[in-house]
Amino acid sequence: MAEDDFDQGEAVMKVADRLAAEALIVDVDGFEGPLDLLLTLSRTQKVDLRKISVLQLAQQYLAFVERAKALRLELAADYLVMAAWLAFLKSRLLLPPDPAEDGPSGEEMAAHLAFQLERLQAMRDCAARLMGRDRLGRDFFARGIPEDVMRRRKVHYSATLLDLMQGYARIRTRDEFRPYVMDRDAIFTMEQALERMRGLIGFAGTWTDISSYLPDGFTTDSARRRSATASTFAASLELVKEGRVELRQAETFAPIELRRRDE
Amino acid sequence: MAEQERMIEAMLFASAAPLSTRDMAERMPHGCDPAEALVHLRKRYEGRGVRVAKVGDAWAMRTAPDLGYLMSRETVETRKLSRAAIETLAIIAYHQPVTRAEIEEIRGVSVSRGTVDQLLEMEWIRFGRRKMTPGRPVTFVVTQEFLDHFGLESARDLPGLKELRAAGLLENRPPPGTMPQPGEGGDVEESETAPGQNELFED
Amino acid sequence: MAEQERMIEAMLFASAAPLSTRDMAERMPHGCDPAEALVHLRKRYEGRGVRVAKVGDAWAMRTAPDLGYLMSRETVETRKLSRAAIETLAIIAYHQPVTRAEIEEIRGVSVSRGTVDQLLEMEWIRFGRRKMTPGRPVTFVVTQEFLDHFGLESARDLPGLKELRAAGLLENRPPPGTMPQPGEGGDVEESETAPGQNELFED
Repeated sequence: MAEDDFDQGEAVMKVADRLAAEALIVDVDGFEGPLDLLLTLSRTQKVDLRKISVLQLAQQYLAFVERAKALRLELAADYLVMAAWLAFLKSRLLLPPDPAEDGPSGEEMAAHLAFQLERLQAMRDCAARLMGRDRLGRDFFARGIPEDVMRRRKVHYSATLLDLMQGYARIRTRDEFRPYVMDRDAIFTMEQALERMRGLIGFAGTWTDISSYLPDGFTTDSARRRSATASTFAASLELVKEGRVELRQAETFAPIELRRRDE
Repeated sequence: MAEQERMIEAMLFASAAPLSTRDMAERMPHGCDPAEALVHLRKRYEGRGVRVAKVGDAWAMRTAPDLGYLMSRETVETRKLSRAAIETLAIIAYHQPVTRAEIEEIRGVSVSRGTVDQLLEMEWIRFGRRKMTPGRPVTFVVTQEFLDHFGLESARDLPGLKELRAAGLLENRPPPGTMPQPGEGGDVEESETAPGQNELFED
Repeated sequence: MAEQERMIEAMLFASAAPLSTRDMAERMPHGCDPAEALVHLRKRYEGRGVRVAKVGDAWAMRTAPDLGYLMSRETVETRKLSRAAIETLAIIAYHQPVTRAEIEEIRGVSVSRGTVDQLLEMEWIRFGRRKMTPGRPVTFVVTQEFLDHFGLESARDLPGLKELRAAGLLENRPPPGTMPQPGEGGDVEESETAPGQNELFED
């Protein structure tokens, strides 16, 4: 591992970031997101992460992305988001600060990126140290014959938090699904409304309140009335669009009225 | 010899079955003498809370017989809580203080007296304040024992619906074919169910 | 005191899981002081093949790690953890209590729900107190099982914790301006679930 890094570092020193990018590209699926890729790229600088050149790193990353594009490799969107941000950071670092412009300076942004990389690296090191510790069941052991055998039978009921949450999820999801499966009778779809109205508008020679077009059985229950009102109104608009009827409303919240349009 | 004594001490402690001196010798580095180490180890544990006991022609560590009374509380049989009890408990935890009628409404089935009694006996739930509604029904709330058992600091730390989903606990999907199709009025349904659900999850 | 030392020796020996001083006191005759007896017992087992280990606020007998090679037959296969799971675990241990969003910020990628689920199932992490920030997100903390597994007395004894804190690497520094956040560009890991379905389950 260390040797690989060394070789990779050497190559970059000799040739260019572009080649390094090419070497990495082979492994593009092996990266756990843009920060991981940046961390790998940063190793080629061979300096303490606190002294890293973020500008150089940004250039390496952008070269990587360019190279991936040239090879027509599909990069996940978050890699491209990071590329855009790094391009922005690069311009901030290179150009003299514009006093009129708000927001953090390029140095602040670079410092935060360096902090993130250092923190991620620290967590990786910690994870490795943790997994390398003496572990129960591998390096040290618990009692092989625990003596908590049942002599006096006292029943103790147990449940884990997972059981509890799954139980709750079970009840909640049952409710969630009920509407999809069972409450369809409370729904009057726009297709149904349109079909119903097409049959009825022939008789609408005078202005008629569209609420009178609600189907039987959909006027008393509030959920059903709401659904039928919405679909009937939507269907009326559709009919206006088709040039078959006219709509009018005297004022806000007044009844909406409909009349057949004679060609 | 001190090192060999350590070895057999560790093996006898961790082994799931009694070990013969031959078993021990097989595991130990070549040239060790478990029989002799055993003599030392037995001596060391004389009069202690644990002793090295002979079981057939093998050896095992056992608690001293005079301390058996200390083990009596560990002789418990652990059983899984029934599904009804878990669901009832979950509803109390998430909706407390909650009346029996409310639990039944949420579960969609009646709650047996035994279930509530069991949870009360386990001291995971207790009676809360009476509700100021007709009949002044009693309510149920969860106890400190409940929080301790489930490793929670307060009932407010129970994960919500969104987090249950994120943890992969809401896997149920409606059976295929019952999913609303685009343009079939699916949007209407969704917006109608949403407020009611949120309500239940208000902190 | 010698008698009390025998008692806790027997209890700790008999139990595979760690026992708190409270657990022990409950089983001992009235007026006993397991905490003091523990000090003696711990000393007695220093350098032996078995030792008295502190696990969070509980105690357990465990074999000495240098003798692990004798116990190959007792070895339990732990489920192989993915790199993502190991890193997530380390972040929870060192930054606890930590929210999912904070884990994602540190790793720079979204955390798949399978990863958290796996760690919950292994009982190495649990839900902690909710954060007092908008949305009151749940947090994750490590468990006693975690400490037991990795032979830690407490989460404060995690290797390198002090150095990390001194270096400011455990601080939660808000990014200046608009840093790209994980998941912004469509997360790869979570994409197994059809987007249409997710939508339907949104609160």
